[in-house]
Amino acid sequence: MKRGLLAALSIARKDLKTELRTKESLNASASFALVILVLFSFAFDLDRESIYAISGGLLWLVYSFAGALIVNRSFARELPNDCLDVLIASPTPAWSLFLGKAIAAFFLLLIVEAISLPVFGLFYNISWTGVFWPLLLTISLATWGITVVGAAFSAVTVNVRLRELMLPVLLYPVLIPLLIGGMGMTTQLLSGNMAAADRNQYLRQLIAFDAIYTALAVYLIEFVLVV
Amino acid sequence: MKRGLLAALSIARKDLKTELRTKESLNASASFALVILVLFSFAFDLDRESIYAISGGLLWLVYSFAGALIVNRSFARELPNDCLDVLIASPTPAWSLFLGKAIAAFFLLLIVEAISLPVFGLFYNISWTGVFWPLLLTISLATWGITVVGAAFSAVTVNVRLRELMLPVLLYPVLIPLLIGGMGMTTQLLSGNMAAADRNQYLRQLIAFDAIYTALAVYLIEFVLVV
Amino acid sequence: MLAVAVDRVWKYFGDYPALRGASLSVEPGACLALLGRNGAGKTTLLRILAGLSKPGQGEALILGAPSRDEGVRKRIGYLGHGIGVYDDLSAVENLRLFGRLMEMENPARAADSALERVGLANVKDGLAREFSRGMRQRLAIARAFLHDPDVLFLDEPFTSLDDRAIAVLQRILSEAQARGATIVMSTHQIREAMELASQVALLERGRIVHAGERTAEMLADPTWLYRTFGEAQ
Amino acid sequence: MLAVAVDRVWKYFGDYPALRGASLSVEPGACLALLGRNGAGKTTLLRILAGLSKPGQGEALILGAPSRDEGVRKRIGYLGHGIGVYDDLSAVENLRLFGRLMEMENPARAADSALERVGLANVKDGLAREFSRGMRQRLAIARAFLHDPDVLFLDEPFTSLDDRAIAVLQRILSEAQARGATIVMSTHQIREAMELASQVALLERGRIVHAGERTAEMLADPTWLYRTFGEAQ
Amino acid sequence: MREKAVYACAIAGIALMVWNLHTIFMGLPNDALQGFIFRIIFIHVPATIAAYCFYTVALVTSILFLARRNFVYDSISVACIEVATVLILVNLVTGSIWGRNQWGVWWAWDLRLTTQLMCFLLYLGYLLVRPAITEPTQRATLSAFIAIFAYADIPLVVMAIRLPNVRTQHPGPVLETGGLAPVYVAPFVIGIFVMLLIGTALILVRLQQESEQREIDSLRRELHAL
Ligand code: HEM
Ligand SMILES: Nc1ncnc2c1ncn2[C@@H]1O[C@H](COP(=O)(O)OP(=O)(O)OP(=O)(O)O)[C@@H](O)[C@H]1O
Ligand SMILES: Nc1ncnc2c1ncn2[C@@H]1O[C@H](COP(=O)(O)OP(=O)(O)OP(=O)(O)O)[C@@H](O)[C@H]1O
Ligand SMILES: [Mg+2]
Ligand SMILES: [Mg+2]
Repeated sequence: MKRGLLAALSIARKDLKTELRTKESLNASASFALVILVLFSFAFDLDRESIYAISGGLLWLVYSFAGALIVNRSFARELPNDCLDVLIASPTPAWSLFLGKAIAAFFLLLIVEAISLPVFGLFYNISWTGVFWPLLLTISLATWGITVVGAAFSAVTVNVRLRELMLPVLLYPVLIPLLIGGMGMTTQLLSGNMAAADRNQYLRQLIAFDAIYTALAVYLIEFVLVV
Repeated sequence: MKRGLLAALSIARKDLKTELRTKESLNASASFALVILVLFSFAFDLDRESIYAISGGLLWLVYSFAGALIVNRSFARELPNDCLDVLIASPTPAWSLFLGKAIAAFFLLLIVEAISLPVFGLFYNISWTGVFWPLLLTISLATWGITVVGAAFSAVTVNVRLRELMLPVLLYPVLIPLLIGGMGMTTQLLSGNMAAADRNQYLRQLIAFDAIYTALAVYLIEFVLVV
Repeated sequence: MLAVAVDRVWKYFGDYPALRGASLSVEPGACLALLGRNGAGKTTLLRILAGLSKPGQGEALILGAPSRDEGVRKRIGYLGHGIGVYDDLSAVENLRLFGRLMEMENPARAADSALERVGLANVKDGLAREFSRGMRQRLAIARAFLHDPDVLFLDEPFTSLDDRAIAVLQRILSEAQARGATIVMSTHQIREAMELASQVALLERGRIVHAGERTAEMLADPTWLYRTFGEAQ
Repeated sequence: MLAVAVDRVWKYFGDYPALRGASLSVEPGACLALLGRNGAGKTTLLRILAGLSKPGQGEALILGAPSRDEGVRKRIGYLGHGIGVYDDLSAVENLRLFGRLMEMENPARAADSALERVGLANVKDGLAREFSRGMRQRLAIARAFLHDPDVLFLDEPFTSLDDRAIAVLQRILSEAQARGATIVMSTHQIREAMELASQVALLERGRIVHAGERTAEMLADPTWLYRTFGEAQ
Repeated sequence: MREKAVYACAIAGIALMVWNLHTIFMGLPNDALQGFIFRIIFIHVPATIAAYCFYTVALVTSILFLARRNFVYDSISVACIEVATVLILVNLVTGSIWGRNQWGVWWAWDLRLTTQLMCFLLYLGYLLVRPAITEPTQRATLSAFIAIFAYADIPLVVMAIRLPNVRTQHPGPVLETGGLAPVYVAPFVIGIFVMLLIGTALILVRLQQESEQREIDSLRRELHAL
């Protein structure tokens, strides 16, 4: 168990290091997020009221698109040079390999989110600094959900033809309950009318989602990686 | 010239044939379009009035996402087995190769659009049958723009690492003028308040965009494919 | 007129010169084995000759014309590492498509006779995806030789093939030689290459350091060439 | 205890049996050359032995334990077609990472000495991306041999290598043999393989049709084995 | 044996359906509030209930496949999911028609409707991914994984009208609260049986097809290997 967690950290560190060294997928998905924000602002030019009403939705759409790009790379990063084979052949158990990948994707997506949140605030003239801490909690929980499900599907689709098409088709429907929670909570936080009971209800939803899918993925991943 | 056009048709036919045989990317991008339609509806839970106001924006966002997936495959389809090398080494000029790819992508995207338009109408309760012909014209013009620029960037990024990430980042900013035109015209058509002068203005924009980028791409493609 | 004339060709990848003034000439009807260590520039040179890449400086002429010339490209055949056929088309559809792209008179007939030649006539409607590795390789050979090219560029054609596949390829190559076609092939399997080659060239760090007839020493001792003209171990 | 014991292993790809009851046993310290035509199942068998794939029926034991056993996996080395190192890490970072994943005592020291062995010590901080093909291949060898594995699985290790790279690999392989390691390698380059091998096995359509000592005939005539035990041409 | 089962299910299902439709259209009174259109419920709900039953079977066989690696389980999973997805489509279409009649729109974005649509799209994704994986063992394994992940949506659809803090446009639970008048109960339950029987017949046909397909594939591969 402990060895598995250590190996997971090694792998997460490796992923983060290579990613921060080349900054390729980070730049790409951050600029993708920005481009989408701009596109949205063209597509929907709305008044202030409506903007607040859809702010959570907008934010999580952008985050889930950026997230799909990041998790798409998660296992795909191991394909050149057949590194995935080497990882699977090593004594590292499959679940810790998976966990390492999910952790790395989580931090990468957090970085992208941290970049695009202020831009979002500026662009749509939405102030979020007042609810920073609860927002951070929401974002972290929902981001972990996106990345853990995403990394799992990334492992599933890594050898599939049309990976870049198949991943979103599978991923988004599974994420819908999570996104509903994240969007609802964020909208209420940003519009400043959040009851404590509602908040707890949303948080419970997010945590339940994260827990269920993390457990499922960790348990099933060995079957997927070695067939 | 004529030989080039014939070769372009051969290539377009080949692309369409393989695509319609496996239906993979067609199915995937159609269901991707549906998934996004659903995502949007969550994110922007709006009343009837506002829906009409953003209908064009919504439609073209979905179409441009689906389009990015389709053009992404355009040249990437040639990568397995190094077929691209064979095409480039053949006497077919690069521009006709490119044109063939663009034509195939155009029809594929049209098919996806034809599938998702009625669904869009049903789900968002928007009636479009009354303006079918002008809508078809708008869609065709804007779709050609998306696919011609998309196929060009697909050729540029085909050998680049992170192709699936780079393409949207490059593509959307270039498409913004086109999308603004398409979105504006569609919104006005669907909300039923389109002046003839406005319409002509929009059409001119779209046609100009298409003409400029088609000419540019056809002219420059040889330099991109053979370096 | 020379079949292939490479005149002081340089090719940079970024700052790195993969070819540094390579010069080479091949007479029509010759079969040249292009040898060289990993990274010497064999693939780079063959890609330039096949028109897949442009030289930075210098000139590469095939049958007297630049390799991107359309008239010349009809007369070139190229077989790289990939098999160059579509998995989702059947064998005969693949060949017909390439026949049309090669602007042949009668693509359908050419496709049938090419499949006959490599022994795939009985599975001509099977999708390439479902073929076994050996069959795919044969289809690739049929594709490269479809239009009876006058000049052939082959990049490590014998790699990973078993004895039977090698036999098919050798037969088709000697048929092409008998027709008077010129062949340039890179390889690390010196023995197989030497049996076919009439000429030998050694590429070393982007330069041709030796070119000439294949001699008896080379047949007898595959490392002789490296030891005599190449850098020290 | 046998180093490798394959007992009637079947592997289906769908309903197609790539391995049909292959049985094989390799004594510790032996070097086995696994021969067979394209599609015979060599890669499939090696992947099962390396724990990258599971047999459908039958059992594959490495050092007496199933190949997905964690204890065993520490003692296995695998070199497939890919080099298995990260392009964006430096040579030494790559090896340290694999050292940690292999749960070695001192990954840093092991990495340095492995780089020493393959002659990359002076470029140990260079990114793998910037290495030439030969250097990358050496790094791959260093990676596969990093933890001094007791059992080695090599899939066509000599393919596309030049004479020098082959020499490095042969040296490292004979060092491993001297340590008492067991080696199983697949190959089409029968001559190179025969020089190292002490045992030979011929795989034909998923079955081992011959296994035994390497004899003098085989060294003299590479096709002898196919002709004697294999199917007709 | 299997053929007999197909015929038995199909004939029983169709006979039961004809008889049930006869009662529904001829024997039942119109609903007090909704009138004639109310009869859609006898297709709308049974289709979904049958679909969920088949999805549950697919969940079980997917887990069994991962545990046992027997391709029969994979075939059952696909067959069930294909048929169930069609049944979900039936639910969506009938619901839309009903909605058009009752709410004036084809679609409303409430939690029940959306989760049901997602359920459809999820399993559609399952069916789309399968042909993209060429290697059958891998295909079966990955499909099983996806089927397990997808199933998590179903409790959500069921809960969608029962959660305390969610308001839906879709009617709330009527069955367990006794909202269904007693005359309607019998045709409703029979409707469920009809769907299950016809669905089972279709699944058995699909299974037959699957196993024949696998046989053909292997024969063709053998041929090519020669
Ligand atoms: C496209 C729109 C609709 C969809 C996707 C939909 C979906 C569903 C689903 C998934 C169920 C659950 C079946 C079960 O739990 O076994 C259900 C049940 C039901 N639906 Fe709909 N429905 C739609 C429209 C409507 C409309 C317009 C009405 C009536 C005005 C309606 C009335 C009912 C009733 C009465 C039930 C039984 C509820 C229960 O007791 O569980 N539905 N529907
Ligand atoms: N696309 C590229 N980008 C950057 N460098 C390249 C590229 N292609 C080749 N090179 C470099 O150019 C040099 C020559 O490569 P080339 O592939 O031609 O060698 P080769 O003789 O075919 O070697 P091998 O026997 O290994 O196939 C190598 O050092 C290689 O790293
Ligand atoms: N992932 C796969 N999916 C489907 N079939 C496969 C797969 N891998 C291998 N096969 C089939 O299994 C058989 C054995 O393949 P394998 O790669 O083991 O052969 P090999 O002996 O390594 O051949 P080669 O000498 O060409 O490398 C072949 O018929 C091949 O088509
Ligand atoms: Mg090369
Ligand atoms: Mg192999």
